[in-house]
Amino acid sequence: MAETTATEDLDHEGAAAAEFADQLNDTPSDFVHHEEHYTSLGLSNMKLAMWLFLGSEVLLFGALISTYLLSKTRFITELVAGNPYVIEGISNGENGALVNEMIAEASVEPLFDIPFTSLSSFILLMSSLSMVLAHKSVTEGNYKNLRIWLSTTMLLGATFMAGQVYEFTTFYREGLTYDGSLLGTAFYTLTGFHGAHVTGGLIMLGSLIYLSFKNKMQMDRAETVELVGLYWHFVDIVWVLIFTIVYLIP
Amino acid sequence: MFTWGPKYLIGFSFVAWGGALLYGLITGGDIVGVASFGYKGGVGDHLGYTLLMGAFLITAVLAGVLFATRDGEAETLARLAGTDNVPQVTPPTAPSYWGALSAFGAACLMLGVAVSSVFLYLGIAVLVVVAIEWLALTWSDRATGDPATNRDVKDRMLAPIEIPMLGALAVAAIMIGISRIFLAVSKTGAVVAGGLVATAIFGTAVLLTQTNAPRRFISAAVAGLAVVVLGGGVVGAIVGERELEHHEDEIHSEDSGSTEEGMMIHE
Amino acid sequence: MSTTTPQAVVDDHAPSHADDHEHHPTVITYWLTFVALVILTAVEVLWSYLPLDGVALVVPLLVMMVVKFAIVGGVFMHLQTDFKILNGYWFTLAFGIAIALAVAVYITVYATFKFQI
Amino acid sequence: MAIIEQEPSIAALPSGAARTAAKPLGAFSRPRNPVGLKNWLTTVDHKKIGIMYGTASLFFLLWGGIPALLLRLQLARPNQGLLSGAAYNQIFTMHGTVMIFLVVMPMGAAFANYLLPLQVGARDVAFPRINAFSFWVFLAGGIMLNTSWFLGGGANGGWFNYAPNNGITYNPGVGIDFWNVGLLIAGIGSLTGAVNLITTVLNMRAPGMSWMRMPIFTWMTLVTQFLLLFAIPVLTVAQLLLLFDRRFDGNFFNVDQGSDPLLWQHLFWIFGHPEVYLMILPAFGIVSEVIPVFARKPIFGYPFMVFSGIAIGFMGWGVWAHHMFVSGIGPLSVTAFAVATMFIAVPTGVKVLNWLATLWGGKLILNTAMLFSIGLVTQFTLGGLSGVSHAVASADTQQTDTYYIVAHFHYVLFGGALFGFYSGLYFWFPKAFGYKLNEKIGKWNFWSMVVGFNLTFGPMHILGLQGMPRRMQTYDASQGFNTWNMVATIGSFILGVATLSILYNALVSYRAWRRAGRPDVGPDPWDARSLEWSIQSPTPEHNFDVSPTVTDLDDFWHHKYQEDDNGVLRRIATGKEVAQPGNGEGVHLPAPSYWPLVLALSFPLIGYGLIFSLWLCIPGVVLLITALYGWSLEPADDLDDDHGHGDHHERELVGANG
Repeated sequence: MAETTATEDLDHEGAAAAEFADQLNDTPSDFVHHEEHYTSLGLSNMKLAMWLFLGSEVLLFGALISTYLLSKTRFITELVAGNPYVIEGISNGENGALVNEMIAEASVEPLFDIPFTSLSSFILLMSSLSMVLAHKSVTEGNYKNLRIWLSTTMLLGATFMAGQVYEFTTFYREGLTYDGSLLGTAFYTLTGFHGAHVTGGLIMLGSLIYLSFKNKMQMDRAETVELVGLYWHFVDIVWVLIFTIVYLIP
Repeated sequence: MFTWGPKYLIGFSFVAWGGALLYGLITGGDIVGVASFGYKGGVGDHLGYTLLMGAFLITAVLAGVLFATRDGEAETLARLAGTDNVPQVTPPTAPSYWGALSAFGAACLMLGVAVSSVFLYLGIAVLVVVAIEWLALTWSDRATGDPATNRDVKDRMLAPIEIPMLGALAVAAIMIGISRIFLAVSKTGAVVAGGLVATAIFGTAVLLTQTNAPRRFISAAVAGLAVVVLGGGVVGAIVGERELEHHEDEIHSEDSGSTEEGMMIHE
Repeated sequence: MSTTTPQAVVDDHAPSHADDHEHHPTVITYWLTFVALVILTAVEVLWSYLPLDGVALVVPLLVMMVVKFAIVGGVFMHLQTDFKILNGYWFTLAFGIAIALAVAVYITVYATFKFQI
Repeated sequence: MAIIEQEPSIAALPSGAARTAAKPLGAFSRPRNPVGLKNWLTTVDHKKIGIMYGTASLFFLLWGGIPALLLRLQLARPNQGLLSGAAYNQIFTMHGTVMIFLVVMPMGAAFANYLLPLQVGARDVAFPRINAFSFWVFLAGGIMLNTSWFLGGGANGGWFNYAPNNGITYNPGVGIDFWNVGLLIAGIGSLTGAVNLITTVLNMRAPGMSWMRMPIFTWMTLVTQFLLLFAIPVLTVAQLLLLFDRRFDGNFFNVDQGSDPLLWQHLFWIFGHPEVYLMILPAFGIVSEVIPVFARKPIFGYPFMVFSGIAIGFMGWGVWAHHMFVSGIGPLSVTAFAVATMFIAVPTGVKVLNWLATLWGGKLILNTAMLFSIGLVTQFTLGGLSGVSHAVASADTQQTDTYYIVAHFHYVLFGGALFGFYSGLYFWFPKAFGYKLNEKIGKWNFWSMVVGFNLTFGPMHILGLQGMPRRMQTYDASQGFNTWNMVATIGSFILGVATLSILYNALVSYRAWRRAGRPDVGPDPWDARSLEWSIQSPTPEHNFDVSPTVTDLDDFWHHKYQEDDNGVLRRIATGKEVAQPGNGEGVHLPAPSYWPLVLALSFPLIGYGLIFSLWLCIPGVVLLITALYGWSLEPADDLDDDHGHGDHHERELVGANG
């Protein structure tokens, strides 16, 4: 580990060389803002910016979720309205049950595997817990635990994504294609967007793990961990919404 | 006499030459043809033969050039410079896996040409990675006289590419591995498997943070998890997906469109 | 790297704002929060299996969803504790405005589609 | 931590190769060019970025103005065949798109970038590299959007490209894709810019600069950036849905699959209406800075100005459906949105009244900047009035898709936003470049613009009420549109020449200044009020020698004027006397960087990939990821730079325990 050499050798002859090496190694930037600057609000610029970014993400996911809901409604309305079978049923006066059955069959709900998706939700919640514990560890200077919890978060996140891959595969095999119906398009776009965000978070986590193994993610950079954590919890929050709105509410 | 550059290249050229001969023979060439570069007789599959023979020629020529110019020979350099002392040769500063990996890549490439294109692409990818990494390593080894600095120089250049690629590879491996397991087992089995995986990950983490486990133990735990996930994935992929379409067809025939899963939810 | 104002140089070793990490919840709080979230999710799932329809089904689910949302935001994302530090309410404000806007705007869109005729 | 000052000693390196170690990294060190092209490409200085935004925006003004003149030529006389219908559609679409996204928005960003840090007393924006990235990605998106002219034709569905007309069925060409992807990319720039500027205003204010001491321009820009922050994602979603529809066979706007294309209109206008305000609010801010200076009075009703701006920001989110009154959204929705739209006229009216009250009884100095500001107040009010007439849904039903609408939005966007920006250009030009623009040409510029503008767009009110539809390639002589169309065309050419004359003015003024031996215009040429005038012109690279401590609204002005014992306001100092000398030493400025440019370049690559071949996306994504990581792992400074203070070396102490 280059960094350990650099810091331990300070009293040896190679002090200046180590210092130089360390300078090369040094990676402060806006990405890892660890200076305590004077700011008007007394808050860190990075954290404020992260919250603003998350605010804008709220509007993004809001639009996607409402698009999904609208598409679902439209899909069912269209399906019922354009179906001679249903119209016949209505004219025969036995519409209620039949129409409901039609909707239930054509909708996306029959595909849902609620036990499995619940498990996915638990996994994502677990990863949120380990993320927050990682942040706790780094503020306490416990770098061993930091690595463990970061890795755990990443592994759990990847497991969640594996669940997503599994779910998409089964849905696709069972006939819900992306281009086949409005519902398919809306469903895959919404969950796919969430998945893309999780993947982005995973790569950030991977970088944190790498940096922490290089001893570059330390107490003074706790905020970087916190920022990635904020993003990660936000992705979790979005899943909380999607899970209830898309999966549980018919 | 032989420094390690020509040594490697000569070895490579022999393997490539042998591979080309073998490949040409397997794919239907005759002995005279493959030995005479197709001067007389067939060489089998042209593309693969040309690739391998090209690799042989290039590496052979390079080896020749390096040997002729006595590249990297300290004594020769000293003689040329007219000094009495042989300058100190910097030994490699860290173990390098790139040689082994490049051999692996070359093997994959040959296997790929002969057997399946998956291996071909894998081989190309490995060789590209090796080429970049090895080049950077060799370059950085000469950047300054200080090994630690050199390592940092290399890290700084390659870390922007290495970190995301490694991360993406790790995530992809886990994602593909675990999802293969899910797809291979039954519907309930997927829930159980997922629960087990998550519990294993989280439980291991809790245990590791609670006990003062030595580093070796942690490494072993992580390696164990990795083996389980990847091994499970490979097994899952071999077993194949459980039959998903089957249910649908079955239901379709008896009841207009409702799936078994739908019924399961309502039960 | 942002700019260093002269004040900042002076204050470099005496940060001008409270060290917000000190106020963050304890590990036990995090675990309890997690347990609460798990229980809520479990109740949600069970509720969705109950033979209910309409408001009785949807409203409790939505309420639980909002509660989960608030818990994750408040505890895991430190909004609850950050709110108390100097000007920390800005985080909540930035996020809150966004949520309010999103909810208002998209519900209006939905309503516009509903009352089309 | 002083160890940083130690030179790496030669003995320290085992090989004794200390000198070769000094710059071993080639492209991976941070660039250090004080002047020249490379400096402009790698700069992170908010002032340079602001100037580049302005230049790009003026270029696009030219670029978007040519189509406008072509349109007017085509419509000058009935039954002309100058442009085919297909070309006409592309030209008006691209005119609108370029003017809105690549002229007015970046012009606002130009002023915001240049002025915000100066007005709040900061050294730079909160994230200088992100700032540079915002500009480059905007430019990349803008250029990519316009390459559609050479790669298969521009978009042709109007600047809003309604569904399902924008779908692959009705629009199989690549024009819409370019529009879509180009704006998605430019949107990334707007979003990052918004995060950056909001953080700057919230967090980087000089000591004492409390909320109610911030200049109005800062306030308006803050509101604008919040609008951007929340509106851009909505457009992003709409465009992504369209992208998925067009490129990956999605069904979001596919009527065959039961979807409702009205969704596009909703999403587009949820973005589009805040967009309207985020185009005009920076101009409002500029005018609110210019008028007090040249009326020699403080702004009337400062808090009302601030709160009406905030009110506009919020209410702008509740009126989007007034763009959709005839789309069949139903009477209830129409009523609700009509009422909301009438209400939003109130805060705007408050602003107009405040400007008038500021002018009232002032010792007016009618120079070019002031004239343009007064121009905004009058022209925008006219546009606002026609806007109120749209709020009346029944009237709007008649006006929709006629030239009346065209007249309205040109009055608010050209007569409003662009007049405001011109005012700002004349006003802040000496601050940025160290010399004033020629007043005489300036006045010509103004009056010819007013005449040309009203000749062009005034008649459109009449044409619209006569029933001439928008977006029609031509009309028949018997329809009675002949006279006013000819007038409008003549006006448009006057307007075109007038608009460009600012460039001529800059050239003439620069030559005169150079010939006179580059005289110093002084820090405060207008006897102005806000902080940016308390530093030398042109602005020194480090902005402020020391961060100013602010005690008042218009703090700088209060250093120049104070009440004497009798309560009479007297000048106690000139601007030059109280201004900072501009000799800041040991100021640590952020080093330039290659990565913003590299990162920005990866986006068009991905964009072209999405349009033509997904294979192109692979190098694009690789470049993107490399740039992102190169960015975050980049050292804070160049190694040879004078660090001044060991501001990032506390880490070593901590690192030793880890």
